[in-house]
Amino acid sequence: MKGKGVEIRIGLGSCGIAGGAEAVRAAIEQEARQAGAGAVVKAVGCNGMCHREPLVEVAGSDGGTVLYGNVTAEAARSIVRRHVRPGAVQARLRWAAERVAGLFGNGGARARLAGYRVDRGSGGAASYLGKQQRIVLENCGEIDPESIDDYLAREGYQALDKCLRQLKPAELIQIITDSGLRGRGGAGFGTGLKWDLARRQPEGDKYVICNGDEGDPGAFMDRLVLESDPHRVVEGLAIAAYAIGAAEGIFYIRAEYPLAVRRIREAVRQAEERGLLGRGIPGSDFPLRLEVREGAGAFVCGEETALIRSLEGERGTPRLRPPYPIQRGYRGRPTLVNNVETLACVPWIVRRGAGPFAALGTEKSKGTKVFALAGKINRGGLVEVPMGITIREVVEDIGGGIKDGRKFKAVQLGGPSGGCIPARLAGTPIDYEALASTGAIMGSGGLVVLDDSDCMVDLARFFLRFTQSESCGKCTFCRIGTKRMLEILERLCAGQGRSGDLENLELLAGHAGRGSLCGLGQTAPNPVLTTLRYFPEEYKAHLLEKRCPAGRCTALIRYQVTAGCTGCTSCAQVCPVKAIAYRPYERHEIDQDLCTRCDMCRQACQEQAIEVVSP
Amino acid sequence: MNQTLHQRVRWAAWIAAAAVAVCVLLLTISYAAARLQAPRDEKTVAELKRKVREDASFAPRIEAEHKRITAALQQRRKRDDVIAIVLLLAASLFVAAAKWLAACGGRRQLPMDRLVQLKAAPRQGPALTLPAAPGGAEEPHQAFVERIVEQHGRSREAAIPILQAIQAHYRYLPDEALKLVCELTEITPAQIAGSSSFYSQFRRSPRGRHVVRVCHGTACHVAGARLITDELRRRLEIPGGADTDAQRLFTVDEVACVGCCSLAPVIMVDGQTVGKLTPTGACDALDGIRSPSPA
Amino acid sequence: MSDQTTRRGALARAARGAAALALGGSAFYLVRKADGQIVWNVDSARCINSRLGVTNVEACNLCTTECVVPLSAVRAVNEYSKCGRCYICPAYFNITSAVDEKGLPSEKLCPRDAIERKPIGDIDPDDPANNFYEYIIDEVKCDGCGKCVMACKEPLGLGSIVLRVRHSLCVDCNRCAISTACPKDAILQVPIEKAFDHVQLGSHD
Amino acid sequence: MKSRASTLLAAAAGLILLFAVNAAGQAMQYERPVQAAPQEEGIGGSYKTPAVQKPQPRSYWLEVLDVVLMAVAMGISVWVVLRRRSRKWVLALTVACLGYFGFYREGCICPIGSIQNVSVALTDPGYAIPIVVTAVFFLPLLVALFFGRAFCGGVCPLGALQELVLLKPLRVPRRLDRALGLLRYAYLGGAVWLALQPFPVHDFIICRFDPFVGFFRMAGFAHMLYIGAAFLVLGIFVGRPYCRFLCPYGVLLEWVTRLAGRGVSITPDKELDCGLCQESCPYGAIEKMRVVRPKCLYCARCFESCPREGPLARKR
Repeated sequence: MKGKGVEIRIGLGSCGIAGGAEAVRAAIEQEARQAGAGAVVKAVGCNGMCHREPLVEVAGSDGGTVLYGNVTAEAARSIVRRHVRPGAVQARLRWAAERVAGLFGNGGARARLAGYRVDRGSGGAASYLGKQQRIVLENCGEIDPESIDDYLAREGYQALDKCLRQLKPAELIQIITDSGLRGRGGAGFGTGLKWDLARRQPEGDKYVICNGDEGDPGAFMDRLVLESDPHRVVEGLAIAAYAIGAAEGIFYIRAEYPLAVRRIREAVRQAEERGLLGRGIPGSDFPLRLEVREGAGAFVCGEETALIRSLEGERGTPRLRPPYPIQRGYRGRPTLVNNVETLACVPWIVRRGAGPFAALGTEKSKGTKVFALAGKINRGGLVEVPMGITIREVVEDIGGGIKDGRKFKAVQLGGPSGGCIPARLAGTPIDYEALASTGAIMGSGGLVVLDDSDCMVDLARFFLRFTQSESCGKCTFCRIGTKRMLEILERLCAGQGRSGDLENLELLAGHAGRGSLCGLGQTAPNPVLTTLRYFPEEYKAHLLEKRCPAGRCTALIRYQVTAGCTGCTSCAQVCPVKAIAYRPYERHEIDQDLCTRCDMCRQACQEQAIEVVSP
Repeated sequence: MNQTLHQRVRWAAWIAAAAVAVCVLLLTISYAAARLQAPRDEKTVAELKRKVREDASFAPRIEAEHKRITAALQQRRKRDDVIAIVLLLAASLFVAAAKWLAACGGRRQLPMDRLVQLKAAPRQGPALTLPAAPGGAEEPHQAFVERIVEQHGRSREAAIPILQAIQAHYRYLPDEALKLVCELTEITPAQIAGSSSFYSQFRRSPRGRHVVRVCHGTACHVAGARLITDELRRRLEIPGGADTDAQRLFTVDEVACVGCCSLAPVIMVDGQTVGKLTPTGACDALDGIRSPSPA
Repeated sequence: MSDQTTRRGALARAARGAAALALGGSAFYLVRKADGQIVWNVDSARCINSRLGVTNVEACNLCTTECVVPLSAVRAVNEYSKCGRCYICPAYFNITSAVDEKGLPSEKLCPRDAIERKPIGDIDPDDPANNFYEYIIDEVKCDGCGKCVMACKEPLGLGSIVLRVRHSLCVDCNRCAISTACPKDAILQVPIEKAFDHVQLGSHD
Repeated sequence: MKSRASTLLAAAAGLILLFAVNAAGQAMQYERPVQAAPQEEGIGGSYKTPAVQKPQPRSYWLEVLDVVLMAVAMGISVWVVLRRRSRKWVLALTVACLGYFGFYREGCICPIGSIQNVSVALTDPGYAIPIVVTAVFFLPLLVALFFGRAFCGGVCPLGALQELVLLKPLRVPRRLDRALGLLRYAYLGGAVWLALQPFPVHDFIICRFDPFVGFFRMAGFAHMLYIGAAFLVLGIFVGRPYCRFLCPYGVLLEWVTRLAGRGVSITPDKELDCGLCQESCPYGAIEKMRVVRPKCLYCARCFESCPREGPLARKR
């Protein structure tokens, strides 16, 4: 639709910027300036469709919106030309002239927009969005994260207002408990219960902390919410503070998310400016001061007690519980720690009441969960699905199946504390208890899809290497247990497995799990246990036959040229270590000791004549 | 047998080449001779004509002379034709032999580097254009640390924000600055040593001008982050233990998830993120920086 | 694909059609006014050797020197029906040379000695002037130097000898070297029929 | 070939001689004995006027046959390159055409030379050219309009000669290649302009400076033969120097080929960007793995160099 008051929204989350959104923004602004009045260019967050980054959405004055994906600078210009009627006459003439020239010239000058358009009603986009239920992500990609007015226009801060004016803290906590909201950080502890306990603590300084550490590799939902809809989290934290009677709130966000830190700081500043926070909120005696602190890069600080020690400037080592942070936390005072996503659900629940939230999900796991769909999936990105949806639906329908048509092997859920659920169990519904039964955990929501080219032993080693390096070293079993397990796995992947390794592995995993103080140590063995449990044959192949069936452990595989080689020398050209002698029209050979198995030749070979062979 | 055939053909080629040269030489000589001969003939004919005028007895002499000249021309014409035919045959024999030699010597050995350069494999990673990274401002430690302490407070809790500020400023934690912090605040050296070694963000040794963070999140690991890290380290010749190259230009860090999993595998260079890379693509992306194009 | 490509395809086809029309049209125009076979021909009315009114000038031998074919493709041709069969042929004898005892000029004109003097019928020794002789040009020896043509024309002779391009020798170059060199533009391409008729010697310049 | 100067000298010497002779010997005063040529009856006896030799030129139908053969040869060239994609067939066609159109027919009239005839005929109503020449000029253009420069693929004798001589092709840098390419436009413009001039200036310079026709005729001006030899020696290392940098007809073919629908394409089915064909093309007609059809001279070397059609592929 072409119209006067057209608004062009550009997805400028950090993944959008990585995908080249800055160049798109520059192109659109240049074209819009040329067109004169009539076009508002707005930077917005990301709506979760990462596989179509960078995203540009055009909202016409009549409310209809058109979404474009994988937008290049060139396509951006055509989008402006298509949707904006230029005010200035000469701009209109020039555009018309260029369009005609486009016909005769290479025709491609004005990229044909059909290829870029994302039709939400049909095809991939429909199935991607169809099963989603957007509560936490409802504003993501719609509003300008750095303007509080956009948020206010979408019922922003009405929940906080409703609490301050109508709800007593007890009533508020009752609503949260009735909604069945559970912690989205991974443990799944009842939020209502937690708030209630915190409220009952004796008077005096109380603190609320928003845990934005999100150390899980493969999870980026907190980043997206913080970058795209920061005010929602601020409102959630304020409500939590009001619920338990705290006067100070802290945002603890990872240093690896610089854009999120900036956006939250900006949101807090704007909220204070508007008098929604700070000294005393008009009509109530509820002073609240919010502060933003950056994490310093430690996965263990995702755990409450470690986080609190980190805020106190100490090494992030968790401590014994009880006493729980709710009783004695930051500066020895009761502290409520909630995950970003949990807090993001609160405003929606308070505004709409407990009923609609409780209606979603299963009887034990209520509401929706945001998943970061990544790995070997066609349509990766951020999806918010009601609890109870099965893993297969998420992978096949929403995710669009496995990339390059390979075979679906497993799903890694919950990051280093989670586990690998094989394809045959993809029917398990997503809720806390069902996932626990498979040996994995819900975790923060990282869902990495694996195909037949991924080796489970290598994956277990990867997670062990991660938890081992992130272990704070306090508990012996976690410090030494993960070390020994890692050594065994390193040996297996190097093909020097000794007999008894698998049994030791299982033994150590059990002890480490039971002998650790915090979540990291207790869940570190999960990846090993689940892969052992569901893929024993791969472990045996690595131990006994020194073979890697998936062809991923570099020590056990060999790259080999098959008879299909026509001598086109493409592989010799791309090999970074010159391991392939350059002999045009003859069958090529790969020098095994030079080869670093970097897979460049296999990708370059258009005759599919290079295969990965495990001896 | 093939060898002798090969030898014989090579030999034939040389003979043909020699024949061509000789024929060309002969033709040139015959042409030059004709050019020299023509004026002389003309002079003798003219001279004879004058003599004939005096006495008729010269008439047969003139006729003989004409016959001789015409015969010479005809004879030269025939000889040149023969030489031309021989030249043509020799040339075609030479060409055929040369082509046969080239063909059977296997297809032309194509120089590979020219092929690679000619194809100039499309730059896989976008060329990063980065502002020259601050080389660590040399502002005196004292003033800077005081300003930081003023800003963040002196309590033990301010430890991490202070360290983060120092790290942002110097890009690593110089020992002198840390000593100053201990003197000015309640933070004990033990706490600083403990915290600075615990958190992965802090570094005690100076870093290269550009920091390359290779994301080792689950999605990136599965997409081949390990291969990219190895290739970067190999291309930048970074020794086993260290993480910065000899010229202190690049530091290659392995970090947990950067949060762009759908662009896996991802590297972040000084805050600019590049996704969907291959091992060579990652190195190409750095080339833009190492030898910045003059543009 | 989208309409853009099909439209560009249509444009390309239209351009091709237009080009075909242009080529076809100009070809048709040329064919309509086309000649039959044309060959190179010496226009004896222009060639100074055979043109009337040009006397006592050295014969122009460019036809000999310029022709690409060795020994040139131009020859002197004697139109017998026009030949006077004179006893003393100005083209055969060099009439300016000394007269020998039999009253015939001692020197022959043709540098190549390509003309053969053959008596016709029985010769009456005592009235030599009335005998008829035939002059036959040996085309192998003759190289078209034009001396006999210059000598045989009016007023000395009847102009029966003219220079002609011998098509068996002529390679029919698209650009005849002689025609460019000829000062009088006497070498032109004419339809094959006109190549052999004996142009009445009249000077038209 | 005597240079012009020597003839003038001879003429001057002749004049002086003439006067001298008159003075010395006593030449006879000659006046024409008969006023009209005696006919057979006048001569009497059984004298018959001998017939004047009229050697006929090469018969017209042979020339028509040449045109037909050229059309057939171009058809073969299209079929061999676009359909069979075989270098060997192209080589065979090249040798055959060189033999027939070059050495047997000694080159004339070739499409390149016919540019001048056609341009004169088009502009000068009085000047007419035979249908054969029109056909020779327009046929290759018509074929190019649909299939590209099939004529250059071995049918043209000049191209064929240089094609066979090429042994070690070197790569001409793109900018130089493009700059030299502009020479053709100057040559074409100059040739047409000179062809259209009136008599004294008029000249067909394309035919005059045709470097290779001397070899076909095994005769010609010495300087042109040496220039031709130089071109051939250059042609051993630089692919078809005359065709790429001087041939005026190439300009017309190039512009017509731009409109062509079909033509040489090197990635028949799956994309294979190994670059061997780009490296094998001696005329720089392949850029970024795609054929630049206006510059492609239909020599099928790229098909021969493609691993997909190489020995290993056939074994598969």
